[in-house]
Amino acid sequence: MAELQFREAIRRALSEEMRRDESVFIMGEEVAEYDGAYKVTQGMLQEFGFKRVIDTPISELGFTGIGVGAAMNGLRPIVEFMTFNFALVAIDQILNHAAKIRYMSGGQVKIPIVFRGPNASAGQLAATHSVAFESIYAHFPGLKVIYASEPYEAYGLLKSAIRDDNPVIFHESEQMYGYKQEVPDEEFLIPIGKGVIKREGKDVTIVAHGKAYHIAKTAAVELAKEGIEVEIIDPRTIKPFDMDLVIQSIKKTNRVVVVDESHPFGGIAAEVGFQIQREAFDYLDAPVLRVTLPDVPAPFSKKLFDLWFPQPKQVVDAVKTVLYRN
Amino acid sequence: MAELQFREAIRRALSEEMRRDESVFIMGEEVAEYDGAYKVTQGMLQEFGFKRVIDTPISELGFTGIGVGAAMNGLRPIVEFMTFNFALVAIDQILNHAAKIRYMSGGQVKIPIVFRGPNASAGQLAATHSVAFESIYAHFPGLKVIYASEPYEAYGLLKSAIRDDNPVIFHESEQMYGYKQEVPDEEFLIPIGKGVIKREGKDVTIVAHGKAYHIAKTAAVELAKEGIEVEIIDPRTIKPFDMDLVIQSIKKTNRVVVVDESHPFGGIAAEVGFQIQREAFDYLDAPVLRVTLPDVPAPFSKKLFDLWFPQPKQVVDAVKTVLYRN
Amino acid sequence: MYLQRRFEERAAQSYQRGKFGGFCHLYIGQEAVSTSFEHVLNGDDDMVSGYRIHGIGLTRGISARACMAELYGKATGCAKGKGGSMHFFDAEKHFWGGHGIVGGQIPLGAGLAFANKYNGTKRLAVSFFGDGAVDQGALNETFNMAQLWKLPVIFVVENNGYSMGTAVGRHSAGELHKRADAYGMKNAVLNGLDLFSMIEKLQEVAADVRENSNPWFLEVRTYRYRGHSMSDPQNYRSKEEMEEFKQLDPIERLKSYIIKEKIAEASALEKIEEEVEAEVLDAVDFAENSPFPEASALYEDVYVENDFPFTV
Amino acid sequence: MYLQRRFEERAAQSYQRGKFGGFCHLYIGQEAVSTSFEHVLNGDDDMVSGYRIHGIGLTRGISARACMAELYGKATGCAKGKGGSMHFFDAEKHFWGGHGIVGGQIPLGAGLAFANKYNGTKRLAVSFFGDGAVDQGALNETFNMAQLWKLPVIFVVENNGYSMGTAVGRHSAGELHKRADAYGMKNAVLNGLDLFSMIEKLQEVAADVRENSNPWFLEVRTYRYRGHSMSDPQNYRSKEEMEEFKQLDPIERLKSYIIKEKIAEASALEKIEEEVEAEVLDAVDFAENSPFPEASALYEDVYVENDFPFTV
Ligand SMILES: Cc1ncc(C[n+]2csc(CCOP(=O)(O)OP(=O)(O)O)c2C)c(N)n1
Ligand SMILES: Cc1ncc(C[n+]2csc(CCOP(=O)(O)OP(=O)(O)O)c2C)c(N)n1
Ligand SMILES: [Mg+2]
Ligand SMILES: [Mg+2]
Repeated sequence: MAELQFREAIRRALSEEMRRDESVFIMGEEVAEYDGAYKVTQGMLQEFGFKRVIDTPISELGFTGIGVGAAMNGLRPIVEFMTFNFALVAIDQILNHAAKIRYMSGGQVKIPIVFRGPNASAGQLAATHSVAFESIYAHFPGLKVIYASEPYEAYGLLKSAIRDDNPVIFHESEQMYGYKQEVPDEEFLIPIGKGVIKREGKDVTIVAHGKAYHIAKTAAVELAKEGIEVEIIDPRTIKPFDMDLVIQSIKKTNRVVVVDESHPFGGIAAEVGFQIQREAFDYLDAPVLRVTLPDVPAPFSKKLFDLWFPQPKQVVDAVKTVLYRN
Repeated sequence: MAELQFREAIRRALSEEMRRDESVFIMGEEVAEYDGAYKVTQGMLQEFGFKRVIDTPISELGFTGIGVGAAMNGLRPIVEFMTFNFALVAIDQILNHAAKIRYMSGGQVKIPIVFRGPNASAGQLAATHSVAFESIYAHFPGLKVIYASEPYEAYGLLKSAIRDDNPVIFHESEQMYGYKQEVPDEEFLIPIGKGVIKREGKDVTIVAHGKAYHIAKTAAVELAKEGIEVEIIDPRTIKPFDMDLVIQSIKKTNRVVVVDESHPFGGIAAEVGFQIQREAFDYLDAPVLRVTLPDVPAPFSKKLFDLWFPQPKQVVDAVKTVLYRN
Repeated sequence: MYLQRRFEERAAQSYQRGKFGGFCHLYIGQEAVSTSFEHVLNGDDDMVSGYRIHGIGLTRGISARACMAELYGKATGCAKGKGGSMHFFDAEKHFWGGHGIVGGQIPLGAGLAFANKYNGTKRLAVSFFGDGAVDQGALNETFNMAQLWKLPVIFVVENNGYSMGTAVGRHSAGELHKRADAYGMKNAVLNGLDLFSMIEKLQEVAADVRENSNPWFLEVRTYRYRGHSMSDPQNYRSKEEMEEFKQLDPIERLKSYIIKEKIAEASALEKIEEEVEAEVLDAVDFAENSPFPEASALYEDVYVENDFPFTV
Repeated sequence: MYLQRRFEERAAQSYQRGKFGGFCHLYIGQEAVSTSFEHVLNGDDDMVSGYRIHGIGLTRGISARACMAELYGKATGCAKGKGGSMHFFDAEKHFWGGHGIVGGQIPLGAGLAFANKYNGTKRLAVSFFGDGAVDQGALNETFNMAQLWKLPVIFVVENNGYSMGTAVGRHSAGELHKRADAYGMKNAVLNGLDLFSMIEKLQEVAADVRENSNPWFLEVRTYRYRGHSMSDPQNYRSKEEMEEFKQLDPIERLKSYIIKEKIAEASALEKIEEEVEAEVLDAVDFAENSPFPEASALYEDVYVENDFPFTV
């Protein structure tokens, strides 16, 4: 069992799948000669050559569409966005083409493509570089959406994503690329659409994925000191979403806080919270609360940034509120 | 008091504001010589000339950005999208530029621009022409979002939008352009962010905007026949959202259904439903339910389309469910 | 060509009778373009186009029945009724749609070519689009990569003079084919109303692409006789212009040529016309009598799995 | 020019000492470009650029203090600390940012020009961007409209040879300035390392734009001596190439010219250098001692209103 950085876990998944299947290739800005803007693809050009590790111009709309066309015609492209903020110029090809062509053709084609790269805030990069997009992609039928929080899962889920015959959005985090975890040496896959209980507890359920999971974890440790036992569920996949697991937990705890690093309006927390109240209305002893970003673009200044990004303290407060201990 | 079609009410608002303020102009595909793809701008070229009614190439990203630049530099552009589906190629300029530049500059500029055009399904136009985008835009701080359901409001709100110093998304509906209503001859404005009770009732609250309002209305008439008195709230503005009005109503009815013609995941109904359970938890006698599109792209076939688009019958059923009368 | 023409004339009739809804963009006038490409290309070369797709779908070999049924939204349509007029599709025939977002098919076409090159096949890909699509940035992004990566793709602008109601000179600065020059991409202007000169040039182009794996951009000058869609009042062009172009009708032109050059007799052509008419009427019958999709089809073909847990 | 150079050298020091976070893209090597434009243009001409913005911000006349404070995220910064290194801004000086999305400023620049033309002023607009931005479709969409509508705008690509680690020939097919030819837009190639020839050509171009209201595309060949950002290992270029370009340093070049031509004495230049150094050190002091924004600033400047009811 080796300890792998998040970026190494992703690289291992990419490389293994490329070895396994000739039709898999990766394209994106600086993925080849530069070894990846965040060194995710380091060394891959050397192993796989320019045919399969492809530097693109800064033409996200164009290369995304080329990826979709190639996927229709038998390949399995992995398209890296330097960050998902830059995918906004390409989003027409994702939402109007990758996600819909299968349906519009009456099921005649598969579009096995993975769009991956860093998502959400990476610190003081200001407003245009800091948005969490998973709720946007999950809004559109035809896509699957994954945002893993730890290297182990990133590895297992990315392999599943590459083998999936649907278009899959795979979110990562710049700030987690250096995060380390033990990952088994033998190959394994994690099914898309299954969440996991990462901490057991009986008092309150917290639902948190991606970077927000780590906020929740810190909060849970804090709360445990005060005797509050939090159960943390990491859905891992945003679409499809493992609501059953969440509902089961709530039947036990009767209280829930959703932590989410996107803006509030129509974000993941809204959807999850809505479904919870509908499915577990009779089990809830308090309203579902959410901890999210404020409804404000990312500020640059360190001081404002720290106010902007969700802190464990806010989660602690929300948990106490649903326990009526405030 | 004249009876105006929806398109006429919009045209009247556009023309009045252009007469009032030289810095207002309109640009978009086919808005000038062709009189508008849906005849919204009919006759405006004649009155205002090519300087202020501007046909663009099919270059949404480019002309949206030109609009934003012009707005920074003192003009008040109205950018028409032939439909908001096509704004996906332009969305980077809306989300990363129009919505954020003011904040990133520390408040040095105003960006008084209106993006308007048909939104959501217009019948059998298939998957790429049928998406409701208001929840997507409302997710991003920096924008205001309006989706009027009737000519009277379209007129009053569009005038407010054009005078607003923030970027505003103004949604219309191809299918409502012919819908008629009496609109007072004297000028009036409707404030952005204020909902309205369109039908009073004591049993159940329905929240519905845009085209969904008309579905709710039909359902309410049905339900009245069975003695069920529905209160319909049309928020009119999606962002900011008039939650106070909704909560007040729920304090009376204790039950609520949200009707929304977007996809379910993270749509308007999710956000509104989430906030309702949080703000009115102790007043709810049943979970908040939603009636939305299914999580499926728009099919072309008439038969499938009718199954896909929300029907009054579904609203009737949902109302009965929250009344535990099913 | 005549099949395309009659198919659409009948389709327009059905549309006007309210037999089906949605958009209906007719290709009438542009038939020589689809025909010449089909004549020159192999059956396993890949094609993709925009929403004005009836003609190309038919020449690619989708049956008139499957095409008409698609217009009617029937389960027997070439996209099971899910796509409609804008989204004809036949993956087996290497015909990849039918796309409603202007310009979206330009990178898709390059992607088809990318796969062909990656797999070491000698198949070409062709992406058709209208003059309006030339102004979408997707075109330039794709041209640059196609040239950098030497993709075996032919980009074809069917310049029919108008983007909806906007004449080409009002929406595009400069001549369209010059957009390729910036990238050093080979390009040419073709007369899309003349089948024979089209075929001749295309043979040369296709051979070059197949041999040297480099992209081409062809500007094909053509004309559409009908409105942009069924609801277009066409105030933007003059009766005279229409009449002038009707003199150049590619089908009439071919017909007179055949007769003048004694390739076939008028009676033989009439026979073909009758056969085509019968085929089209049969297609209308077929479409009218075909069943609508089952209700369960609504949730099929969104994802590959049939048990995907949809959000409700 | 020297102010730009020293400002950035000091900023880099502060960055490495952890005084501020985020990105930090240095303009070092490209200073003659900003300087020449500022020299030729009027104070009320409008400018917009990308994220490599320090040099242009300083030449446009934002004080070193306000610039340095912005890097530090202080309330006294030229964007109140909300924008940081990529988003210098000064609306009063007609300087419209600092934009982080590659190519996004190209249509913005055309929009600035659109407003100037609409209002009947004789002001120009200039949009600067990097060679990497040339591959964004936004460029072509904007070029087409700028030419169709005869907008008084100068598009300037600062071709410094690389888009991050990708050499220009690997990301763009053909010569960059040729992208304008497709639209019949005037264009030229300039030597961005040579202040005087830049100024000469710019005077001609600016006069033409002001007089005839038509757009230009200028390809300015320049070089950046530092990495793309502070964390760039720069394996993509050779030491030799770097050394070669260092011989051409625009500042050194200007200095020797001044001395050789006896425009000023070495001692006079040294005095200027000392003043600049003092100005930069003062700016660092100012930035370090300035307050961070108030907490309430978080919610300010999102909307024009101060009582906007934010979603929670
Ligand atoms: C991105 C986008 N913008 C706008 C539209 C609406 N629209 C559909 S067809 C059309 C005109 C296209 O003209 P052209 O490319 O010349 O093709 P033609 O209709 O002549 O075949 C427009 C504006 C669209 N479908 N997609
Ligand atoms: C749309 C978009 N894609 C990708 C990026 C990430 N990115 C930032 S700078 C850059 C390289 C740009 O190079 P160039 O335009 O040559 O400017 P230079 O850095 O040389 O000044 C990239 C890829 C971005 N900011 N925006
Ligand atoms: Mg056309
Ligand atoms: Mg560069």
